[in-house]
Amino acid sequence: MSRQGPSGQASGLARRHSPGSLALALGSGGQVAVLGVGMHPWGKWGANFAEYGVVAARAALDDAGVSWSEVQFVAGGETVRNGYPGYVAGSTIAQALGWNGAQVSTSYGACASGSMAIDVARARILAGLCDVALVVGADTTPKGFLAPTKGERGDDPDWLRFRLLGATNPTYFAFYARRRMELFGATPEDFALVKVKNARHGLANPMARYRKEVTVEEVLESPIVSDPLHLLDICATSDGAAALVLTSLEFARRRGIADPVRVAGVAVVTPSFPNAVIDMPNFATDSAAAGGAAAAGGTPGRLSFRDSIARAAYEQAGVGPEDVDVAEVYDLSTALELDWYENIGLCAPGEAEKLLRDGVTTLGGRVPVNPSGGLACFGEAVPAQAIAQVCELTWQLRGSASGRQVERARVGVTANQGLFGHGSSVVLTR
Amino acid sequence: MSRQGPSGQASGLARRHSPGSLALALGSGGQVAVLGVGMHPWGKWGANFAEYGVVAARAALDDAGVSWSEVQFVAGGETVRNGYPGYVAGSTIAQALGWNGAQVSTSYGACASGSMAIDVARARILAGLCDVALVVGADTTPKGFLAPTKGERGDDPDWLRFRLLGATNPTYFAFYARRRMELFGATPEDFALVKVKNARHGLANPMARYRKEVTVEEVLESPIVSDPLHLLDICATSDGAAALVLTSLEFARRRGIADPVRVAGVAVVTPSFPNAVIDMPNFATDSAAAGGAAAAGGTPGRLSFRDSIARAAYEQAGVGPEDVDVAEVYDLSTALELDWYENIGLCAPGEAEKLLRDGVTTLGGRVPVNPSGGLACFGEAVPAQAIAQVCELTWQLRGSASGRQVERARVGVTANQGLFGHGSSVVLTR
Amino acid sequence: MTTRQQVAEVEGWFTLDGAEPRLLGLRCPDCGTYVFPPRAIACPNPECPATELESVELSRRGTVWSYTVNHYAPPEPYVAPDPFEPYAVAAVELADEKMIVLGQVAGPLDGLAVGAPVELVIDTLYEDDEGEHVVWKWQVAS
Amino acid sequence: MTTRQQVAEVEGWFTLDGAEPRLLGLRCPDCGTYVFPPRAIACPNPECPATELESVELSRRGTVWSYTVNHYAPPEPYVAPDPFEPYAVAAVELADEKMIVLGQVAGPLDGLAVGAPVELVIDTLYEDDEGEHVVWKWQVAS
Ligand SMILES: [Zn+2]
Ligand SMILES: [Zn+2]
Repeated sequence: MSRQGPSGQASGLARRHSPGSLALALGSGGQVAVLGVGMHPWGKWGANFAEYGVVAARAALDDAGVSWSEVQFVAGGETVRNGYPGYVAGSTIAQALGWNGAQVSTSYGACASGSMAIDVARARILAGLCDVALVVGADTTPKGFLAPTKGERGDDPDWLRFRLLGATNPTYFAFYARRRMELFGATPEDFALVKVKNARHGLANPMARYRKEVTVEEVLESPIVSDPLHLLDICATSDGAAALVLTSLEFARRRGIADPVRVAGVAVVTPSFPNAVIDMPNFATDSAAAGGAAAAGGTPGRLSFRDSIARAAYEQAGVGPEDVDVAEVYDLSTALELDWYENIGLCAPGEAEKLLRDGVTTLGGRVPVNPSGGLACFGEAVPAQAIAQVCELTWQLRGSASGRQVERARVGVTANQGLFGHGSSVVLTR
Repeated sequence: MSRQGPSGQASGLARRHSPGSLALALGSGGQVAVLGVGMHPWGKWGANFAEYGVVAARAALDDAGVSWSEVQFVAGGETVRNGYPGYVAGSTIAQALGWNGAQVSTSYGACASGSMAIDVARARILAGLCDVALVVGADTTPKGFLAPTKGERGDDPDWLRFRLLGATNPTYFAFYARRRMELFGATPEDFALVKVKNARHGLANPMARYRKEVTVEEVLESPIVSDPLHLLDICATSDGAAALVLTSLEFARRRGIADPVRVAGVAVVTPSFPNAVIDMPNFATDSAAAGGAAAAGGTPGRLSFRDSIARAAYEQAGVGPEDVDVAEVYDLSTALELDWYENIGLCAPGEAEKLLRDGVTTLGGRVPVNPSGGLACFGEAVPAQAIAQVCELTWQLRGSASGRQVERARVGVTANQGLFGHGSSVVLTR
Repeated sequence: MTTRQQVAEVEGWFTLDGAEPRLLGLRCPDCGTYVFPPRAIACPNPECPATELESVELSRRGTVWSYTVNHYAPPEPYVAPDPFEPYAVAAVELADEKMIVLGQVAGPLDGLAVGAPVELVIDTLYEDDEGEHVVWKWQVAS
Repeated sequence: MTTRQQVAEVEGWFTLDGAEPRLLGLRCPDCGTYVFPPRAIACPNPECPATELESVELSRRGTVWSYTVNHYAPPEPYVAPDPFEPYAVAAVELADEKMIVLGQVAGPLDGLAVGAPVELVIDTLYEDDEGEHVVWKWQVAS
């Protein structure tokens, strides 16, 4: 029988309003193989981003046993802080590897850029438009706070929030941390404990920038940046790169890999109106005045933006939070990791601190979170980070995460959120 | 029968080295419907790019008879010259339309950004991941030459070409024009004739910025910018926006549209090494020294980068240049339009001037080129322009291009090329 | 001490009325949705087709949803005093508008807590040769 | 007229040898591919695994593939003389390297044509307090 393309029964099920049925309709046909992963170590190396990208891409190709000339599609995650070259990550890295005539894309979704590139590559493979895609993100980051580009730009909300409010990124992280303290009785010690856990996780990770144990006292004694968050509660920015070789399951089979790690769901979703939680770089939330019952700050029973992100990826994959063995979430701040426990469904709202204190999310616990060491050990390299999360989960699902292996991991989930309404989550299965 | 996804027979055919078989394998399954198109008129309006984007998006939704809440995927073409908001065109325009929870992407490929967004949306529909996608590109452009962003950026080839060579974009256009004069006997009058033709084509286009006849004499009397190109040989930059509603063929059928205009091929391709023609913003071509027979400046028999672009889209669509009824190509300069005639296969190398002089590419001729008026009448709005080309061809294939209709047009092709190795071409059929 | 020229650091976002300053927002006449800052291209409610929103003054009083005190000087374009002094930023819920609006916190921080009532004031952001650049801030209500 | 300090406007792209200046490129020892400017991360030949390229001097002579004369001052970061003077840019084929390399054209433009032989010179790009900023240019061979 010939391929049906988007017509016929399957596409009718792929409606946004019934995403749950998508996984059922697609079955393993909705999956692609992660045939290879590779990274350039995170750090402050002072080189051009393309150099890191080439190292990561070659490592992923080697890992996959795929040659560069077999790659039919290059999906780059874009960085925006380093002049033109960053803007065109896909073609710049393709050129550095040597023009091979591949189709190309470059995606930008702030911190979700890497997941967006994965999403674009996955769709191309699932559409039958290619068999082998290289996904790559690389960054060279400046020192200090992430700041908007120079110039007087009164039209740009990201410029204005610095100018009018001094609302740095940690300002927003601190709002969320303070809410946890107020609503759920979280303490600065709880936040510090996230750092302690992740620092320990990252000790054995050769790709991590920081590999050193940290104590609760050290976190609490570090300078306060945005109250209640200390310097050691907040992630640094780093240079780094990560790459994946994604292929069709059939291609993997032809290469003798019958049981690859699979991308089973990718959500790069926007909020639903009214988005009632304040997000970077906004001055205000949406107004819920039109909604009758809805209240500012979120309404019980209505999914918040952050709650909707992993949910969308789970539904594509046909799994639920109860199936998750390991997670990589965006610990831009320690407190934010606790929010994510709830947002990705590992526990009910207000129970994250207990999960952490009970060791559930520590290596050896029921569902380890950030076994890589997380942003706490890496520092953020924007277009690479969401791809790096997938690298880590691939190693975990292969059972090759030496020194930080989660036992019998079969289902992993990543989560992050980028400026301007970019939620992202990837579900991997084996 | 359940959907097979990327496995099975089809994906085996979708190899880069045998792209011709793709169309055969996918049949109409490789096509998506252009259900709606819309634009904001080109001009210098002084507003924010998102405003133009919203106008174009709403026009496309109206044209499709689709409501914004039905849109499951938003694909934005990104602009990079206007601060952060441009970077995130997809989510910025989604937010301006009102958050609806859609998945989102933003693509950057310089002048190919719009086609890249189309490619991303098409793949998502073909993969069965969504039924309805909104593609949108919008720009607010500065006056004068396109210039690199400010600052000392010795790492950035696009900065360095201005600093070290004064190699503006028209410098490169002039190289190509001079080659035509030298190799094929083209004259400044030939180049002017392209402008005359396109100016006449655009007279009836309500979306065009310039709607005024121009004579050969006026072109030749306009100041020389980059010899042999005059001011009127070179396109301006404009504000503008264009949008498409792309859907699965099945969705179109359910809406009672059995015979929509279809996207049958989208190529966003990189060069193959060695890329022997000098491209913006490079200082040099690839070296062909490793290739033995290959020579600098291109080798007879070997497809040049620009020749490979439409070819890749034709192969996906299962059509050839002989099937083309109408084309929209990137006339960044008048002379470049002549290059495109050959690159997209309308004639052999060196025959473009004759095609033009004989009226073949004029409305009423065998294969009109740029019936919209082209960049000559629009001026370039980078992330919108490749989408605008598809809007025009959709109107042409529907038979609704009032005042500039190509008779019985069934197959149309677009072509353009962006900085950094982004070729793009879209084939539309009906 | 002479009174210096007050310069609104952003145009059209707030009134300079000394006693009862107000944030200026937009309101959709069709569905009642509010917008701040007053810059919508169309009604942000995706179910609402309205494109013309009306200017409105927002509530002067709200309650703190969350807050922080920043102990490091932000990068440009923030104009930081030298020597730098910590400053507070609050996210404030407006009951009628059902939205949260950020602002720096003016005056003493005593009583600043989640749930605390605050009110709008106009206060100095920084000073230069042009005058006293002012912006809206929240102040703990007495 | 005193001789002013010559400053290479970019580091490591050319030699300052007065009589026989050279462009500095890279060459792949495995496949013979050349690279200019000398900034490759790896060999640009996709079939070649080499990552270490060797520094080489490129041919001083080539033939014009195409050229133009620019009649308007480019935007920054080009440093245009005031009053502005038209300048030529040529794309030049190097036979041994089988590649095209751009450069401004030094000296009189008589004889500048597609196919004309040119040779490399070092010439003034602009002057300022730092000295005479120089760059490689092509000059019509006599
Ligand atoms: Zn409304
Ligand atoms: Zn080599």
